[in-house]
Amino acid sequence: MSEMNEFDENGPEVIKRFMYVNRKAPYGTIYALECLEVVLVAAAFDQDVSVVFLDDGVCQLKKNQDTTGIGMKNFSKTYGALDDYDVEKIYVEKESLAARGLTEDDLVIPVEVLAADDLREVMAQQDVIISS
Amino acid sequence: MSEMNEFDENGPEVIKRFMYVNRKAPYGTIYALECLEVVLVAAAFDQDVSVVFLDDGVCQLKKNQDTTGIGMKNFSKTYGALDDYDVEKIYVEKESLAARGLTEDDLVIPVEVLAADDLREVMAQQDVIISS
Amino acid sequence: MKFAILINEGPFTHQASDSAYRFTVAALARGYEIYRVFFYNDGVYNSNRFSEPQTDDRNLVSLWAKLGKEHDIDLVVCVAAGLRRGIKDEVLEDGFRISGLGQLVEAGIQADRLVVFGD
Amino acid sequence: MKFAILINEGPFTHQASDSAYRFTVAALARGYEIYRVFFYNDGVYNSNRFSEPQTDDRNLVSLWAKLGKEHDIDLVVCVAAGLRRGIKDEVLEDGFRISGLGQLVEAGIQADRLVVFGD
Amino acid sequence: MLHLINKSPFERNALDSCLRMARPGSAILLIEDGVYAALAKAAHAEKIISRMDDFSFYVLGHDVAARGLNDAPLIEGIDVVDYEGFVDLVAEHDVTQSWL
Amino acid sequence: MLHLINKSPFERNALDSCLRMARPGSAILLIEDGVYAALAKAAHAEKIISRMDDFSFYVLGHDVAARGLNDAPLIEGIDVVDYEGFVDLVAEHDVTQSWL
Repeated sequence: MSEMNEFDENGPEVIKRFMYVNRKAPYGTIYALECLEVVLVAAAFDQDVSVVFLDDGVCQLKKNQDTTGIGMKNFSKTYGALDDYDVEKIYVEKESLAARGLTEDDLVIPVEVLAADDLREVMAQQDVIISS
Repeated sequence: MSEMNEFDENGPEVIKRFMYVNRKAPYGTIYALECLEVVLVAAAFDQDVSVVFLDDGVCQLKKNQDTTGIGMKNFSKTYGALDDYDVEKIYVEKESLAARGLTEDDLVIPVEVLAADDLREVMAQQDVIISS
Repeated sequence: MKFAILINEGPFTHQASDSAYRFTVAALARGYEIYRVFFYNDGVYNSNRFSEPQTDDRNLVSLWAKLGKEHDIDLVVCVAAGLRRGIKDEVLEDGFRISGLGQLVEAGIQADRLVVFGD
Repeated sequence: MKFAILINEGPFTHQASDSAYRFTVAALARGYEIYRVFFYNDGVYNSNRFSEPQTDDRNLVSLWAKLGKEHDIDLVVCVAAGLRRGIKDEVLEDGFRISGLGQLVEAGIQADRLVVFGD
Repeated sequence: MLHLINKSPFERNALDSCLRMARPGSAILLIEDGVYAALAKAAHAEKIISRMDDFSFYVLGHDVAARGLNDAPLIEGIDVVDYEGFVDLVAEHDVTQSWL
Repeated sequence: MLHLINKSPFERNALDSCLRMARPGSAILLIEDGVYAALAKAAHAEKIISRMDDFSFYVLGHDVAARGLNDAPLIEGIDVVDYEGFVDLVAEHDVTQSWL
């Protein structure tokens, strides 16, 4: 119960580190969109929010998405709102990008590209990890 | 439209070769169970039915399943009913079994174990392929 | 030539229903007949009349119902898959009907092509 | 210690809801508090009161409702995910409540552990 | 036979299994997240490039565009089709198998 | 950190990604279809065996039994737990990450 006491002592001022992990491609499944919807809500809470894209999740950020042909909403522009919501810790795994033949220039928003060895340390420092 | 005419000429006597393809493990998802439910219904139609297990689908036939701990229905015994329903063409890919460290002796029902090279030819002779 | 369509996933969560819808529209445009669309597994959720997506998003339940009405397409929801998932007459959108798995097998027999959309 | 549970998949189709249920029962047996169970993505389907599995199968909707009642667990269905999937008050099982995504974030803040079950 | 692949080759084994089990001479159409297999500069490109003689490969252009891949080079020799082209492929082949 | 793997290593890349991203010293619990990764005689066994020094591996026994694997040898050194053991693992580690 030590965590609980610690939490109670610090009261409402405690800030937790929340990380949202995206590993899935957009459009084939809804997880990318519904994770983004969580992050936008989470931004309103005074917590330390970071968003990670690895594996096929890096494809969510690809520029030039045009969904008119598949009849689905193009939500890639919404990632640009993360900055307005003060979500500034956005990490992309370098190896996942490279495996897909993509570079930082292919992405819709500025991100911090980290090698797996560095991203591992960032992930290990979180208090809550939400994946979808 | 040649197929339609051909079909109409032969009328209701036409027998099609239906193959049901299982590539997913049991319990983690419902596809194995709901595919089996289709096959049992399909057996009542006078068609040529075959069932294939490859990739993780071979795990559906593993002996000694005991689902009491996970609270789900053990449906592995139902595969034994396939024979009662005159579904006799049951194929298992040899390579998929081997990759999982399994052998024919591990399976709940007698099957025809085929190497990919032979199963490929069986699959290529079907009229309708239903996967889930 | 007659096509049958099998949809194994619900709306929104997987692209299966979207792909099947666009495929069906294109098949009709090419002059083919759609013998039946069969909704199985989570596909039964495509008939839930309470579905209410955001106003700028597509509504797959309405899209299927409308397409079915316009082209007289048989939209069949599996009774067994529907029961366990709570898709029954109480929630069924107009234009869909609930029936047994035999309707899928029969579609496979009657149609010249069966195309499966799933996860 | 307080646990929060996030369920991302519907009943039956994936094992997520079963695993989360057994985990929750075990956590209660260990004397932990369940701060909240949040149903997101297809997880919202776990609250569909029309779900009627075969009589020899488990009914996850009732199981959750019953567990919630017995242990006073807050069972929250996401309003946004529910709306697009047709999970609204009209189909909601007693014992669940519909609310916003903030309830998930708040659970992450208040609980000592958050465990995610999905596909 | 026409084979449909709707899964990313990075996430799932559907493409691998299809390439193992499909009879040479078959057509393979990449749709939905399956279109990532068509990326020429991706690590998995060799899987398809090495089988160009065995199969006719197609990719659904609408799914390519949706994912922002119109500016990314696709593997040479993969034909881009639209939904009507998808319908034509189904009509031209006796059987369609989906690798779900 | 506790990592949860609920996917078959034959079908998906979840285990690979977890093994790449998890910090040595972490615990990894295999549940649901993830338990196939524990099979000692399976082709993928080496993935885990080669990392036994880096991680503590656990497998949910109920999921093993459900899949009929009680008679199949599991990789030596993987601890079998029940649901209460699963709860204990979550309680013992500050954070749990699910590799969905």
